[in-house]
Amino acid sequence: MNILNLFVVIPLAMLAALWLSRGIKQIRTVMVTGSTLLLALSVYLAADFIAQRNAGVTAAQLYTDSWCWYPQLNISYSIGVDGISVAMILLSSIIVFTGTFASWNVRPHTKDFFLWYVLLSLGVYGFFISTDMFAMFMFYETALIPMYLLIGVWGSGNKEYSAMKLTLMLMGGSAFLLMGILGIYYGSGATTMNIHEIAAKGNIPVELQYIFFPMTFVGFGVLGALFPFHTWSPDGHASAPTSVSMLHAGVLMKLGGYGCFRIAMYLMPQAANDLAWIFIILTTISVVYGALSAISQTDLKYINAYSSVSHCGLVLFALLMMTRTSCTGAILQMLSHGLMTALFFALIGMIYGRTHTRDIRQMQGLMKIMPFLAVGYVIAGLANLGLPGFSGFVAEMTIFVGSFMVDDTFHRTVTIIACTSIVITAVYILRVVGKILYGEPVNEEHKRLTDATWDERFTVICLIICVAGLGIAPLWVSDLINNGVSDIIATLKP
Amino acid sequence: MDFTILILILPLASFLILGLCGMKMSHKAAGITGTLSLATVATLSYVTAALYFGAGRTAEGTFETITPYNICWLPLGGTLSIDMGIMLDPISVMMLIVISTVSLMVHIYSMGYMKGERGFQRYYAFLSLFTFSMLGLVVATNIFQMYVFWELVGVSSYLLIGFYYTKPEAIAASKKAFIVTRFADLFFLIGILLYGYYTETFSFTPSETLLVAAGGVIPVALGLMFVGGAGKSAMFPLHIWLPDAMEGPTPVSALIHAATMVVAGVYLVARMFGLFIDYAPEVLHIIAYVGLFTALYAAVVACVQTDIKRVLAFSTISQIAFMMVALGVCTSSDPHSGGLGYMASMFHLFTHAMFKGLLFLGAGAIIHAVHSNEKSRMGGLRKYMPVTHITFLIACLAIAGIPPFSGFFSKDEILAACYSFSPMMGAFMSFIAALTAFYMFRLYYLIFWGKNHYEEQLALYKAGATDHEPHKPHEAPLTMTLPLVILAAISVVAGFIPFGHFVSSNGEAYTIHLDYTVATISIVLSVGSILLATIMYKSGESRLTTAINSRMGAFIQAAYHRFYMDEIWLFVTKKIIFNCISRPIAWFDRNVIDATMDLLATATQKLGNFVRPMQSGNIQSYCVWFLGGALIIILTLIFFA
Amino acid sequence: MNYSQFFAMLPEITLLAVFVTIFIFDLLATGRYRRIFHTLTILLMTAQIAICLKEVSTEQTLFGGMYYSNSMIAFMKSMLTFGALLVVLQAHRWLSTSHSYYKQGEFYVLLLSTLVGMYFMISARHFLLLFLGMELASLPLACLVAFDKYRHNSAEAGIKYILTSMFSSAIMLYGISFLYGTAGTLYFDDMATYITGSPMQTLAMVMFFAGLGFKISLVPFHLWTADSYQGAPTIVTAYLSVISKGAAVFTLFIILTKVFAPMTDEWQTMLYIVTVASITIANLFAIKQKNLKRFMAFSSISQAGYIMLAVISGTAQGMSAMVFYVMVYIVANLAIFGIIEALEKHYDNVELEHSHLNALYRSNPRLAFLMTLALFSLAGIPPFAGFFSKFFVFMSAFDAGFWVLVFIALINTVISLYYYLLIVKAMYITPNETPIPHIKCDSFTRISLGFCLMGIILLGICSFVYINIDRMAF
Amino acid sequence: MIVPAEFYLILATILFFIGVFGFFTRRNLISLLVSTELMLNAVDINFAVFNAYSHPEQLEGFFFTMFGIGIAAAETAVAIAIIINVFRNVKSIHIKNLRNLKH
Repeated sequence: MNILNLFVVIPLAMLAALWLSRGIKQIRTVMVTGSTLLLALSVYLAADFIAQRNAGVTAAQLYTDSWCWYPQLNISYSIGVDGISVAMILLSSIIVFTGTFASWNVRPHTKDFFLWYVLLSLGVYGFFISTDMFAMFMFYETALIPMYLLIGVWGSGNKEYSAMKLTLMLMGGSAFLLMGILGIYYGSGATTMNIHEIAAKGNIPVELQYIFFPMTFVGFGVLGALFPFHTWSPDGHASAPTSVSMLHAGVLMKLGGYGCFRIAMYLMPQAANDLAWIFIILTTISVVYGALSAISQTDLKYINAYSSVSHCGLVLFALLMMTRTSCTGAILQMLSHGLMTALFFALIGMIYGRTHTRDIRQMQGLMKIMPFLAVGYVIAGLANLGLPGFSGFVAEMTIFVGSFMVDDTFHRTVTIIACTSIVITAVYILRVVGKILYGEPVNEEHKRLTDATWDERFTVICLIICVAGLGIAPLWVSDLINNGVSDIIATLKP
Repeated sequence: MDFTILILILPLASFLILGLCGMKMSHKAAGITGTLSLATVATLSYVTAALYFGAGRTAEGTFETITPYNICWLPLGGTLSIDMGIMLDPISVMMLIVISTVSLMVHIYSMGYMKGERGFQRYYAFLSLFTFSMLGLVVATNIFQMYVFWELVGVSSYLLIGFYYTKPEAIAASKKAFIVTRFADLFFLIGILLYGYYTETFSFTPSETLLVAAGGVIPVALGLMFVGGAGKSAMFPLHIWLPDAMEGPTPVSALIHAATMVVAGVYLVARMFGLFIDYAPEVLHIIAYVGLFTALYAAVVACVQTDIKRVLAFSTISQIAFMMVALGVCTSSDPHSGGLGYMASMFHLFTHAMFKGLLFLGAGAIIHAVHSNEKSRMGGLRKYMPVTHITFLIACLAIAGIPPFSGFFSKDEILAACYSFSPMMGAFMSFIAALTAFYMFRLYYLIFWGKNHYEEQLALYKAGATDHEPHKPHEAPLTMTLPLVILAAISVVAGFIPFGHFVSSNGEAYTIHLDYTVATISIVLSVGSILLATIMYKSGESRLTTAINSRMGAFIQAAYHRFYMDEIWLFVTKKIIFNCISRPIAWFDRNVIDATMDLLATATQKLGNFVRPMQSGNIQSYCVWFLGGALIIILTLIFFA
Repeated sequence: MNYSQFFAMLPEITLLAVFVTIFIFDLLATGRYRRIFHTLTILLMTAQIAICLKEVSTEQTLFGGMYYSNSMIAFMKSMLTFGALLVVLQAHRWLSTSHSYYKQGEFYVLLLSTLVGMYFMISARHFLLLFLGMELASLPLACLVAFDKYRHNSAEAGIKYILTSMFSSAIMLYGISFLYGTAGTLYFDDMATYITGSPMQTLAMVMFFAGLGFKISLVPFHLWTADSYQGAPTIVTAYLSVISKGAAVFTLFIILTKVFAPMTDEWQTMLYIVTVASITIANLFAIKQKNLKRFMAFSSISQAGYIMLAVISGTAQGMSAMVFYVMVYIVANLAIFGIIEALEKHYDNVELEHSHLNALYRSNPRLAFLMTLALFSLAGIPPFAGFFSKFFVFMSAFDAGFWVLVFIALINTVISLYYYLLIVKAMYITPNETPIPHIKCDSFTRISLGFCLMGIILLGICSFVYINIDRMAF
Repeated sequence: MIVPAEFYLILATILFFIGVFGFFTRRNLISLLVSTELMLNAVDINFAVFNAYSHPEQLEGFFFTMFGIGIAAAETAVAIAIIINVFRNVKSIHIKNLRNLKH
């Protein structure tokens, strides 16, 4: 039995258990047990993976296994992880775990909420453990569609519109993606769907790469909030319930970056090298544009959504720089952004749950009313703007150093432009912190509000520990993802 | 020197303890925790210094650089990695002493000053965090570690300035401080990136061949790093955050915005001095001119400010600029020929930390007594606060450069260095030194002499003109006066430290000898300025003052408004960046890009309406479509396929 | 003449036996015997499927090559019968209503006769047999469409269906006559050798295709679809939308690859046009559609377009993708129609609109859930079967080099997702003052919906279904 | 004298398109039915002619004609039945009354 299968089996078992469970207690029990199991499993996986690497196992993929699924179409259910996937799985587990606590009091239809929630996480896990393009694509879409209901039913504000927009844009992206996948499959001679076998063959004609690389990249890029396909993000995040925002920004958006790297760039290195400049320009725009847009927003979630656009843009940006360091940075940034944004959205959700507004103009002096949440928010903000000691700094610095290693004017210039985002980030973060947390409370209604409950505290503390842990001791992540990144870079820059 | 790690760990530990469980502790316990840990750190620093300088020199006549710790924290690929460690060399040891001393003083002082404040524990936690970061910065083994702690220092400063988080000015000031320095840090970062790429290391001592090979890039990189330093050290035009930063508690101003953090930029340039001298002397001179202008600007502005902390703030800017100038005028690394400035700068840094810390703490005591920053609320305080008065006077004399106080010696070295660079530079600097003496004594007189505000108010109260009885100024408690006295003592004697023996540009021992011409000029100028200030301000508004005010009204107004630098910045940030860039982009995003996506949807819907008539409900038209469609396909196949 | 040939046509013969039994039962049974009529039919049909599945692997050519059967065709027949069985299962409530109860025998007989027609359609290797099969499959359907005698819409739908059907068969026959004129034979196998791609044959092919296009309801031969679907009784609509369509698609595939193999370029171009038009135009209509059954009609046109993606490749892979697609389409579509049928119980004689489904989830969570899964399956969302079938269809078209076509189809999936989600939105999100009360389905419908649910969930994940289909292709 | 095949074919074509024309223009359901009959009959002629002139050695075309006539009759029967049904519901067999189902 391959341990990776558990990442599919456990969510499936959770789905079944949820289906059968009655009453909020049972549902919570199922969720907590399941997500804790997943988290424990991920930690074990990461530890074991590092141990194996240290023991000198150098195979690109560990825990590999393959079952023939559709032999005539060369589709198989192949699994295997390298360090990047392990890191992503770990991230997902943390977010799923904390998200469970963040949605402790979801109403109504708690059971159905968690059903879709687990389905979503099933998709995410499946995506990260698969090495077969078909399976990846299947899990990818599986992860997308529950978003519609999660936002549409349990969301707030203009939720129907947002949910529809988000779903359609992401599905539009996956239409491109499917073209890309089919193109890769037939381009490589239609003998296998396994990405590693395709990569090993490396026989996709360059003309085809020129067609299908942009398609695949854009396909994943939509989910990675690539400019100008990012507009689902502000609306979607704004309307989504807390834990869904967390999961979405924390994990789902990472699927984009991961896919770009794992499929688009890895399998079509020639086109990736030749066409990178187009996407570098787009991602640079994403980075700066997202940050600048965030400055003048007034809705907390919009601010964070644009901030996500900026940060996720940085992920793609770093990947396209195609140096080992920058790609390591990109992975770190995925982890870091995942955790930070989850923390942010969790806090925003908690604040919103009390004040019933996310308009920064209507809140003031929350530090006095709910010190715990406010302090959490300040920490999240500082982490977001890249304070050393938190994950953001490590990731951004790695990215910038890595990007700077590409020695030509164009790359240098865009790197410097991208660097400016750290200043702009500081502007919008501090603006919000200053506006809503500091000062004297003005709203009489707000003065009666309470501070965080135990489940909320638990969520926040877990995430802060993760963010700080990654920021203080980043070395193990490097150990984890080193081989994985090197392999792909070796393909990209032979 | 393995124990040096404790110098970093203790403040961090105290930060964590106070930060995590501070709320459960009493004020007293928190204060004592912080102070004790700092006292230990200070002791350790002194021991370190004693051991380090006591160990004697190497064969080359320099103090050996010791690196007790250096671990790879984050490998960045290739030869690059971010290391974390401790490096001891003369300037870092010197800085350890400065920081731990001033910080300890501030810790003790704050126990009195912050007594009963809401968030007392938080205050001490932040102080510890700051101390930790600053210590980490100075012992950095490489430029990237420096950057890491540089950022942490910035954040601690942000948190401490915004300590009174309910005060709008404090919020604005903290934000401004952080963003301005962050903006400067951007250049620092780019400088580091360039430096790291071309030298293939982040350490301070890259290989010679790579440096030569990099050629013109190194000056650019160093220049960019200087911009970062200029941000932290409040060089014009990035100085705007510092005066506002005075919104923080006064001890914080003393620690961060006078003695330690603001000199980080100077320290940075000093750290990279070898590279500057060898590869970018022209950048060094640019630094000198920037410093000169800043010193002049800040001194002029300081002459007319009414808020005592602002006067001190501008004075700080001016004095830091002195240090920058001193570094900038160096032309070689030999202290005997053109390298004097380095030593002078570090010396001034040391003495300045002491007397400026003293000034701020004194100002704190005064503010504590009269509950205001404005000079108009003071006057005649010497009667009520004798200890503060005396220590403040000592500090003023020191900063004015009157022998035998410490400021005289360090400033004299700077002036000497300037004169040896160019007489013009020297002359300007002497003039600024004179201005310094003038505004400091203006401040001194306005606070301690002149009209007695309390008595006036008391008289008014007794006459029944005001309702509330004025608060009688009183001397500060012992926790506050003790640091004043200690710092005053240091300020008096620090000048006699054979500083050149410890720190010099090439590391070899250098004996300070006074340049009597320069010394005479500066003493004469200082004394003259003090006299002028005495005439003008000793007993309230003199005729001369009025005359000058009326003659130079416009200029004074402009200087009072700091030559409208804040307004210009505000214009750039608010009007241009916020209103002309961010807003339009946000608008563009919603109304152009998003609208395009929506348009696709709407267009599809419209198209849906457009095809609707096809389904008319009339079976005959259906069959027309049927046959027509078939015919079209036939024709297409026959003619086009 | 060897009469044993008749008995070699096992599926047809057994189905005829069922047909005759039911016919006789309808004539003779009275009173309480009629109550078991429905159960009897179901049992008989199940038995028929079981018998045929046993003999699925035999390949045979009968009547001098007019009739051909192999495992794939036999499987297809069983699949159609199974679909019909699901429809019959769902029909229980409708057939128990007062105005249908006395003529339920007619319903079975008509339904089974169309099924026989379809059997002949897909087994035919001669145009005459094909024509007979088609007419047999479509004439009784007209009666079924007009089954609700006293409903205007049913009658109108019936007349529209029969007239369009006649018109289309006239055109198709006209086409066949020219094929005959140019080739001199009506056997598929022989005719292929005479196909040269002359303009006359092109004309003939397109006209012939129009006839099948009518059955599959491809644009521009689709305009009857929405009206008939809307007017017909829901059960009949369900039957129309899946079973008769499935048979026609299969037939089309056989004929295009067998008879018109020399004209592959021509018919691929033709299908290209038709596919793009079908998917796009149907989607545009569906977006705006508020009436549920009409909506499903447009959805089915669009789905037919997707099936054409498999047909256009003309390869074995295309064939298995097509059969699989039809199979998945049957379960998903029947699930939706089953639910619509169940809901109509509450809204007697009211045509269901989107708004009727508002907040369905509150009162009938299970139905809403199944409906959601079925819609997701239709939209091609994993892990439901529809995703797999769509993927395979795209793969086969892509394999044949129709990249742009696949791309257009993919973009259209986004539009289709939009309108499917509209229903999901209505059920889950839109509030409703007067929601449908909880509906208790009869056990027959439940069984049927249970099969559909299993199909939706398992068909894709359990790959042996597709693997076996693929083994049988060609 | 042998009538050339073209004549028959032309006749059939004319007949077919008369049928089509009728189908498109008449407003009475019965007329529509008659028109389709015309079309079907045109097809029957076609089959017979092709058989007789091109492939006289076998009878496939004739058979097809026979079956065509039969099926046409069946279709007509069903159609008439439905028309009656329509008449019962609408009290008219005018096509303009059959536009309940549209858009």
